[in-house]
Amino acid sequence: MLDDAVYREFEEVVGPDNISREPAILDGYTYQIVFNPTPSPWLNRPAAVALPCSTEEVQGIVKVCNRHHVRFKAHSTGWGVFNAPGYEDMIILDLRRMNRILQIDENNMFALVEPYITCNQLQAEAMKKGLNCHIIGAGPNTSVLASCTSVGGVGWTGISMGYNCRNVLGVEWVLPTGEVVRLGSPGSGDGWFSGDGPGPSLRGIMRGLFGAMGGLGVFTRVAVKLFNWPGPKRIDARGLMFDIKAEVPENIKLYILLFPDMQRFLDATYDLGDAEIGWIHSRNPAGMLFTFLFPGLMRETAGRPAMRSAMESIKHMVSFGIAASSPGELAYQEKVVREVIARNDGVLIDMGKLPQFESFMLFGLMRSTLSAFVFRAGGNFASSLVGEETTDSGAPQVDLGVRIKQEYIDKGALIDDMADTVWGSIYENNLFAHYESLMTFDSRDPRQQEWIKVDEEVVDELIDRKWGIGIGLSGAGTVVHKKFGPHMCNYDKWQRRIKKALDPEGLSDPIGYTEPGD
Amino acid sequence: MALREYERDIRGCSRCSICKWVPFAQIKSVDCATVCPSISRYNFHSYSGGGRLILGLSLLEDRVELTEEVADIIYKCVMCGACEVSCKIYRDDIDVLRVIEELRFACVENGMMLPEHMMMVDAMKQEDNVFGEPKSARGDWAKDLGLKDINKEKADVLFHAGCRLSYDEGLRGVVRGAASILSDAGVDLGIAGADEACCGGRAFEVGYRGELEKYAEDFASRVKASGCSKLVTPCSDCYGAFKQLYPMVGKELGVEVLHVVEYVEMLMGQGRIRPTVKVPLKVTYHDPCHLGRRGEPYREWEGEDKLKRPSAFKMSGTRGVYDAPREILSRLPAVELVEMERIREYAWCCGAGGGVMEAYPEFNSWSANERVDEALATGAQAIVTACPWCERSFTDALEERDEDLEVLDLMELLARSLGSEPDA
Amino acid sequence: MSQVGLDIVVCVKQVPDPEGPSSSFTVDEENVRVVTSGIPPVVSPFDENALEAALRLKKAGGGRITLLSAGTKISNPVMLKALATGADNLVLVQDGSLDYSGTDSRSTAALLAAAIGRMDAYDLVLTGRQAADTNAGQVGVGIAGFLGIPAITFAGKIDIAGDKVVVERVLPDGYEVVEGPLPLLVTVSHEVGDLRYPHIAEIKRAKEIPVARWTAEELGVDVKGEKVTELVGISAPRISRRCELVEGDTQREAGENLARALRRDGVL
Amino acid sequence: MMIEELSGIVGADRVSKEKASLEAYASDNSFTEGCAPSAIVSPVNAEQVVEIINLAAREKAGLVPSSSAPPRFRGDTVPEREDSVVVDLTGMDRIIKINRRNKVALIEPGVTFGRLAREVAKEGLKVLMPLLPREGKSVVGSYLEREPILIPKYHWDVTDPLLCAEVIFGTGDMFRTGSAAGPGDLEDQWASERYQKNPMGPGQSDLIRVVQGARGTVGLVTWASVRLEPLPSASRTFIVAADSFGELLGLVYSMLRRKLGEEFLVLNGTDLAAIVGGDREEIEELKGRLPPWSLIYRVAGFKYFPSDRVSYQVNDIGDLAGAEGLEPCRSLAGVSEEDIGGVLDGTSGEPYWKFGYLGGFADIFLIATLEMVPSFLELMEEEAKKAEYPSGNIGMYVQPIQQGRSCHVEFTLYYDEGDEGERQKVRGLCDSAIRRLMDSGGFFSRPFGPWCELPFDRCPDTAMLLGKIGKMLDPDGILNPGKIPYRVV
Repeated sequence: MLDDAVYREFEEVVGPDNISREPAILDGYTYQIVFNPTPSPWLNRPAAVALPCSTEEVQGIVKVCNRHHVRFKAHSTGWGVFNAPGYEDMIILDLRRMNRILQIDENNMFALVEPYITCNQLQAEAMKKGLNCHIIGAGPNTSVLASCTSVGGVGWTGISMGYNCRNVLGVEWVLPTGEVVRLGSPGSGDGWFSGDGPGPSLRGIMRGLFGAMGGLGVFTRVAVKLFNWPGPKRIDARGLMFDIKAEVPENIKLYILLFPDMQRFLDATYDLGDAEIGWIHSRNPAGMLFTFLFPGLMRETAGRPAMRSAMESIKHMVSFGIAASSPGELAYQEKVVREVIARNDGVLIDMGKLPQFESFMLFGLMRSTLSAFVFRAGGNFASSLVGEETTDSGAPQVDLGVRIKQEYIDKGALIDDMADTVWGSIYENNLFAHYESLMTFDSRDPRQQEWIKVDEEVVDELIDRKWGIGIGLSGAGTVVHKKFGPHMCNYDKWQRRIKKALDPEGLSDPIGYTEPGD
Repeated sequence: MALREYERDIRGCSRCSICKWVPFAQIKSVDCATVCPSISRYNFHSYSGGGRLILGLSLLEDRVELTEEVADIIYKCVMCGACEVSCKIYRDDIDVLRVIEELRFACVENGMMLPEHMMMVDAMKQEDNVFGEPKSARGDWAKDLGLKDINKEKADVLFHAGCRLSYDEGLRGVVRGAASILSDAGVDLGIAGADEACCGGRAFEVGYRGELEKYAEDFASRVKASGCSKLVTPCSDCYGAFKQLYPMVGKELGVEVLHVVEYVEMLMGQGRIRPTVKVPLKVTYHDPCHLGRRGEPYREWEGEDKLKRPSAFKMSGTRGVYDAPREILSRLPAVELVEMERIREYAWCCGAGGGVMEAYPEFNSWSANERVDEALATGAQAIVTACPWCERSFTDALEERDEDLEVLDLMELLARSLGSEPDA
Repeated sequence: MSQVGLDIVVCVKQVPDPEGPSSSFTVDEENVRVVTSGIPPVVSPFDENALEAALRLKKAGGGRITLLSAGTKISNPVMLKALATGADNLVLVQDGSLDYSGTDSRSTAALLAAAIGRMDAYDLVLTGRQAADTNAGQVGVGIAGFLGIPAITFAGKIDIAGDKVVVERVLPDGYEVVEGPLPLLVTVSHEVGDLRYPHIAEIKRAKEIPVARWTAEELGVDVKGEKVTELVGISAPRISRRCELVEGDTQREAGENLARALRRDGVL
Repeated sequence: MMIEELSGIVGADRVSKEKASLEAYASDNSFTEGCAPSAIVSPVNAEQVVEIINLAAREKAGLVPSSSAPPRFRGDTVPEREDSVVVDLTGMDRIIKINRRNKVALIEPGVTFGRLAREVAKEGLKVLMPLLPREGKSVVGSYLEREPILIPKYHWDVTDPLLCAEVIFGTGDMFRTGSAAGPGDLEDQWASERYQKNPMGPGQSDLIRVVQGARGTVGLVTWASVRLEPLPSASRTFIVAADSFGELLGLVYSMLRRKLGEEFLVLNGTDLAAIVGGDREEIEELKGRLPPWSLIYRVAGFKYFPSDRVSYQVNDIGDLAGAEGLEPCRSLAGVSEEDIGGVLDGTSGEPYWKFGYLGGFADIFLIATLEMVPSFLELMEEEAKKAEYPSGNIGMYVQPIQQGRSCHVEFTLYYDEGDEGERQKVRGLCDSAIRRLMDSGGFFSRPFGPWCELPFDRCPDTAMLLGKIGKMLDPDGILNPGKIPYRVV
């Protein structure tokens, strides 16, 4: 419970309508099942929730927190366990009232957004100006800002639009102690085109491979790179999902690529990367697609040998897309992809020949509307990330993840999805690759509450074999760091020091980051 | 609490908040991306579809008590069903709207009703309408139209005006127009006049399930007694009650139920209604919730595990009435339809539903104004709808602003195009 | 007294809406209780009549009306609506022990009597003739007994004449006029008239009316100890339908067979 | 005083106290004022670097890292404290790994552009070059300085082409950034096909971003992995001439948006002449002949259908240029395609191309959005006029970075080497121009020379936060003191 006087101070910052300590309201911020390793959906119930609408209000709240030693954490769209309070007695800042696109700079290809602008909204507006944004795999309903500043996340257009952590330009940041810092050019009042300097780039303190998950203050604005969108200002569609009917623009092509084995998938991926073509690239094994899109069918047939062998044979399946700015570019890219497939013994399915499915796939990939299908089979999912290095390095990790996962499928702890549900994308024309092994389960079923063990086993074995670092176990927080740190140059020590330098009192909820220390 | 029966649904919520948004493929701008008036207006997560599921779990687990404050959250929802549409795109195993209804039943059963709703239900008990207007005046709207009295003579089609159109004098033109269009087309039409009663739908939505059951039972016996083959209503609210709520409480009317737009479209197809007068008007069409997603016929599924529920039994909103009104509009000479961004299954609600019009007029008005803004952005000269509750909301909202936007029921527009605009 | 107005206590019981459809009520034989669903709590209709009688007395001669209700969980909106009709005070005796199985007519009467006894003043105590859920009709006279004041039952009309209360008492075939002295308890029948409907503004204003909240313990009543009856069982009447086609070669024979069948089943 | 200890670490022959060598560091080709170091130490491995840092921490002595051969610029290697020791990393010059499939090289700081380019070319790869670096310029050093590379489409993030690095912080801790952090050492990582390619992390911070741009003030890099790209199998180079930068803007934006072209830069006539010309006279002559502005770009094809790629890009660019009323040419005013190829591919002639014109030069560089550039040019000319400096002598170079989100703008003020008055005039012009450019929205993301404190005055909150981080990584303030004003909080 918060002291009444302290509560009133918060109230003065945001106004009485924008703060609550009603238990029923607070429970809305206490419940999380995604990536929650415990059987209970409830985490700590915060003492209050505030809805600031400006940087000044965020700063005001943080200052009250500092005066009275109250912990705080902000979230944007609030999906996943890392948004839950690490403690009771703390205040949650729900940033949903900070929901403006402040600027889309058409020429210089970036957008300046507040925390509660979702990828979907930004994409819709960017397209009107011939631009597009990278949407992370978590889906179009996630915050653009959060993917840039606070969490991790990768998506299907990474081949052409990069990784959002690397797409960050200027950032506005309310430090745990209440000062407002604008990283890069906006810090000197020079516009939002750069997030680095003068001198060392504090973007490296702001976040790493993962964001600080609410543990380093509150990010209130971010400028993020946009990319060329050669399509129309708006693609009008009828329908909601499977029934979507849209006219796929002529300069956009979608393919499904099939490879006979892992090696040829890898070789082709390197070829596509070197050729610098492609707009969308994503490995989507057949078992995964079937489980997500047709869970009923999968339930009925997964046990049948015929079904299994049919799906095994198309498990090295890649969704590939081209968005070209000119007929010449389109012709060139098409020619290359066909050649790459031919040289690597692959099969190319031109989705343009299957127009109904093409519409569905267009939105599915361009806008990541497929993401939430991960919930369809059992209502919940988790992932053990098995790689974030070269494309080749993922292959043995995929096998490892699949093997461990299969044991749990066999004992009924996970839904049978053919085990290989390793989806992944390549970034920046194959600078590096992301592989992520998904597991689906029904967390309401007492037998299906063991996903965290799969994660742990994968991580342990990867470390033992010195194969790489799966970013499992929800990716962040002291427990993870204690496990990984000793194998990774004791990076955890630096994080504790950063935390100490920025937040000596540990008020910005350390649960998803780390405690201050030496 | 029957809320318990939905515990599995509730525990399936991933808090993804997809319920707050227009289905993704249909998001066309930053401003018209949200679909839920409640969360958009009140902001705390508990005001969203998913937040209401979580609230249900809090109640089930006795983490919170059902207090007046909690009831206030529960009732600040227009029950438009948009959250359900967005959620169901991905989920087979969560019936968001059913849980929202259960929360309201719980309020009523535990005496946590809102006074405004108690008054409405008292009015219904007394006068068989939601306004407490004299029962005897219910049929006054039909004066001089020469319609058959179903209590005295048989008719093929029973025309049910509904409370709003029976008593809202500002909407007289709508109901008279609708009835005239049908009878002019040669439909054998009868009305129940003063004996027409409320459908009970609005009582149900504010949590008085028992009231709906009473009305449904009564209504079923009247329909049966009338011997009609079709029940036609110009009120989407009533339509939704007949199509979705009555079957849900186990009451079937045993006749074909049609909204007047469905019937008119059919008659147009048969050439029995031929609009010929040019009405040069750029219009946008507002899908009433209870004609669209909440007018979807209910189908009971008896299975245990909703993950296995066949999609035919899934209330996804896609089987509502969306095409008929647009088809009619397309047949009106010189009328041009310009669509808003949020339409069909994902239309933004006018704000009148779920007892909000009665208890939270300011919220009703806010929601209506959002929609009016969206309509204005299309450049339309008129916003056309097919539900008197929507029409009332928009008309009231526009009263306070200086905008050039006409609010019309589709039947009013059709009447113009037939050259037979009746006096109100 | 009539010059300054009476202090009238109206006992109101919260019951599940008796006008709900039959499907709202299910009999739980195992737990010996009736379970309701889909319907709200309301003030028991006869108690509403009692309140209406009080309002009329107040209008005629001034005075103050105190509503008194006891139970485990009393709905605020239900009481607000009752208060909004023109009552002045609300006393709630709320206690976890006052549930369905923990009380009977006698213990309820003892509790309400204790509450009335604790009030500053009372001249006239009104209750409904019986509650809509149990229909026992015992609490009213029980209160009078515990308070040691006279009671008049089944009032169809109540008037004040000087320091006397004149009651038209409803009989099956008419009414009789009975007088009683103050303080007095009267149980009221529906002939008094339906309770008026408050306006929404009045309901909102009623939120300002003071509410006293007491518990059985505070009132010194051992509810369990006062309870003398026990509900042993409860069951819904079994309605079963059987269809038998009565046949006969001729119409006459069929008629005879029907008569025989009816006699066999005890109908004739 | 530390000589003995330093000798104990690296061996006596790798410590120099030779006066001339020390004096050589006391100044550079900038206006930076400093002093000679007390010694120069040349470690050969990371362990020695750790020991040197630990020693300096004990002695509270300054360490000035240096990884390129002279001449040096911008003041980074000019000690500000007399007790400073220069840590000369040129001896750490191993190319540890080149991997063709993953297009990456792992190199020590002493590896130069010239050498690396030659080595990776054998594998069909190319190094991402800044504009004509001097032959002895350290690749790692250049990337750590955030010098812009010529191919903006490969500049996805500001760290590019730098990927992972081994860093010794001022605390003496050795740290590896990005995926190089582990698990396992480099051998283990290569064994599992990991080639230090993911620049992010480890964990929830990216310390490489802090090391980059820090001018050696937070840590010394002992190796780094760098991003390479394929060598083209076919290419053509073009110039688009224009009378003003503004005329080029539309084409520049549209090409960048579509990632058309490889190398891609804009030069004014003075700079282009200084690059392709020989001696002073030739340059003067060329200056008169060349168009005021030139957009220079290369179109290339790689493994698959190289000529198809070249021709569609040539056509598309032709269309875009045509729409702007511009015409791409293969050669121009006597500047041949080969000349231009030399601009895009090679390293500078000795000692450095900017000396060729008048002997002396001073640079001003900042970043901005492309559309801001014309106003900066105007401003620069105004200031030149005020300072009575011939504006025709200003070299101007605009290099789009971060795939076109912003650009590096570089003014080179050429002046007569021997003329001290001229030198002082240029210094004054730099001073006034830098201040005005800052006030007009130019972002000096890479502080340099005597003006290195100015950018921080404009962002006190950033400076405050930097102070905390600087203190954390270099608690004793021993690394290149004074080059970044870490303001103690």
